[in-house]
Amino acid sequence: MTTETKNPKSIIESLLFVAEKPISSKEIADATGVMVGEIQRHLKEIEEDFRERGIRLIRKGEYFSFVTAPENAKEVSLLLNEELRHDLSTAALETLAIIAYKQPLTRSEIEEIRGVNSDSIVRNLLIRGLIAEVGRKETVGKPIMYGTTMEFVQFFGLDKEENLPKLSELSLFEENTESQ
Amino acid sequence: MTTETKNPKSIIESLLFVAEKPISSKEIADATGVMVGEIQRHLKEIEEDFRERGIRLIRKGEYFSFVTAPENAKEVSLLLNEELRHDLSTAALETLAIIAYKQPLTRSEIEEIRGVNSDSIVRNLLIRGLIAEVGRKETVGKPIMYGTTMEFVQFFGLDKEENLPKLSELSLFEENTESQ
Amino acid sequence: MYSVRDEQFEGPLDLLLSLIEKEKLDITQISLAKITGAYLEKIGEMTGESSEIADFLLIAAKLLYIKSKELIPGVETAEEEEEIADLEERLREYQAYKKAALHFDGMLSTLNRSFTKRGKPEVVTTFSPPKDLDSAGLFAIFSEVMNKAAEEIPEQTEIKTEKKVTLEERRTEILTHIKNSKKTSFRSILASSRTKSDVIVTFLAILEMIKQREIKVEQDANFADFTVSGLR
Repeated sequence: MTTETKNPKSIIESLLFVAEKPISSKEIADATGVMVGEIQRHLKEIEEDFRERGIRLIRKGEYFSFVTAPENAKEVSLLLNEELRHDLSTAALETLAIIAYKQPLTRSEIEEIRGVNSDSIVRNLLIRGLIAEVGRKETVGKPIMYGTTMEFVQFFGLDKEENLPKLSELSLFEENTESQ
Repeated sequence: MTTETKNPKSIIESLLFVAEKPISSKEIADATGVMVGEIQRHLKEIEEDFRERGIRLIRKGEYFSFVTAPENAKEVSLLLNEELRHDLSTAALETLAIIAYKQPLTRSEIEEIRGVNSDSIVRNLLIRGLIAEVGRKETVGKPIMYGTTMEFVQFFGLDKEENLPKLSELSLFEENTESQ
Repeated sequence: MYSVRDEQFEGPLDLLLSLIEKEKLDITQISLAKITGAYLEKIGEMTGESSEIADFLLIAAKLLYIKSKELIPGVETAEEEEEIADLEERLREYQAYKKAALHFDGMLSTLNRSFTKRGKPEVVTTFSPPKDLDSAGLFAIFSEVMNKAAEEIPEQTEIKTEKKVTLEERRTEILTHIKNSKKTSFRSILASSRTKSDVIVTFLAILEMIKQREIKVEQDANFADFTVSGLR
């Protein structure tokens, strides 16, 4: 691929815009011939460039995606005619928190923590796309391991999952969180 | 709509990004409560801001939409073809089979059967020309219903009587899914 | 937020934690001993499936051990001590996740969420069928998926058919047992128990009745059967 007048950053933006699902810098490299290291540098810049815009670059693990700015959710949901308010039960949020902070983990590991059967809750979170199968555990029966998804990052309006507060920090603020 | 710290330009960008088809400043005004005159000013600015980027704002008559920069067409089609070149995953085949034999049905009906979110898989099948939108279901939100394309039906010979599953085989499954 | 759930506990840990938090206690052995009574009371009111109640009973047994230790010092065994420490640890961990869930709820209530592009795929769709697949193969995949989906449903209905056993029911049963034969043995009371959770319910009922001074239990030798007799 000759890049005489090519602008790799612009190309990466086009690819992110047009991709049907989150893409990795490896996939961008395959489509452009640009080195992964350079792509990562551009991705960082793109993230910066779009920080104040209506389109944002978000990341989950190795994967990147353009999404709408979370603070515009109300207007966007109005245009799309979609319900914004979540209907996750306390039990579902609890399970989601366990998965977010302990991923990857199996269903029986979730149940070990919650002390109750969590079959239908896990199923519900899977259907909603907030969690997904991320592998198999190398133990008897090779049980499925679960982790959070890009939808999870979007659902919480984050740039990246790492921006969730640490579990240890959360337990310090007893009352504060309630008043939010 | 309160607009204390709202940034109308950012909102307009979000709407342009997320819209299913090109939108007019009138539609933007309806979703935001911002005056058409102000919206047009913002649109002009957005067009300027994105002039050198991989995403561009284009106008057709009254309608605006974001598209990829034309000079990146080659890389864009390379990425999309790459996505096409991979053979279908097991998950995609499952989804395709469900649609083929239970069409027309909505995405959430597919997800109910598979037990996992199927958003990106449905999109992938759409791009491959294997399935298409065939109508809207007459329920809340009027969700899109999917069915296989004419090419698909011919390719698999599903238009020939002998290739269709026996009714007795099907009714067995029918009951189970209905009771969910 | 907690008041809504008061009636419906997600499990024994949830119940334990809410009792501890209601009393504004820390998670310690002393707190656990304190709320044992309240915990048993809640179990007594439960009318769920016995398989679900069994989870609650296992924890109840641990609480009773802590309580008994308080009343009769010197009965500790290393193994049981470890179990108690383990329970405290589990409660602390569970509490941390409950706080995280509450925080998640707070984050979501801001309604700040990102959306992906909805536009139709920009590519001209080109018909690209999967390789090596014919209509028979497609139908085989379909059958497999539908079978898998069907398998997941009956499980839940099965549980519901199990017999329900509550503490109160068992208490009444034991009382009749004693009334009829004045004196009876622990073994003969247990004889009617069919499942493990039945045994635990029976045992808990006996402990509760001792506490309420409704019955008296005597044992002639270590590991021998208990004689159960009425006090009223």
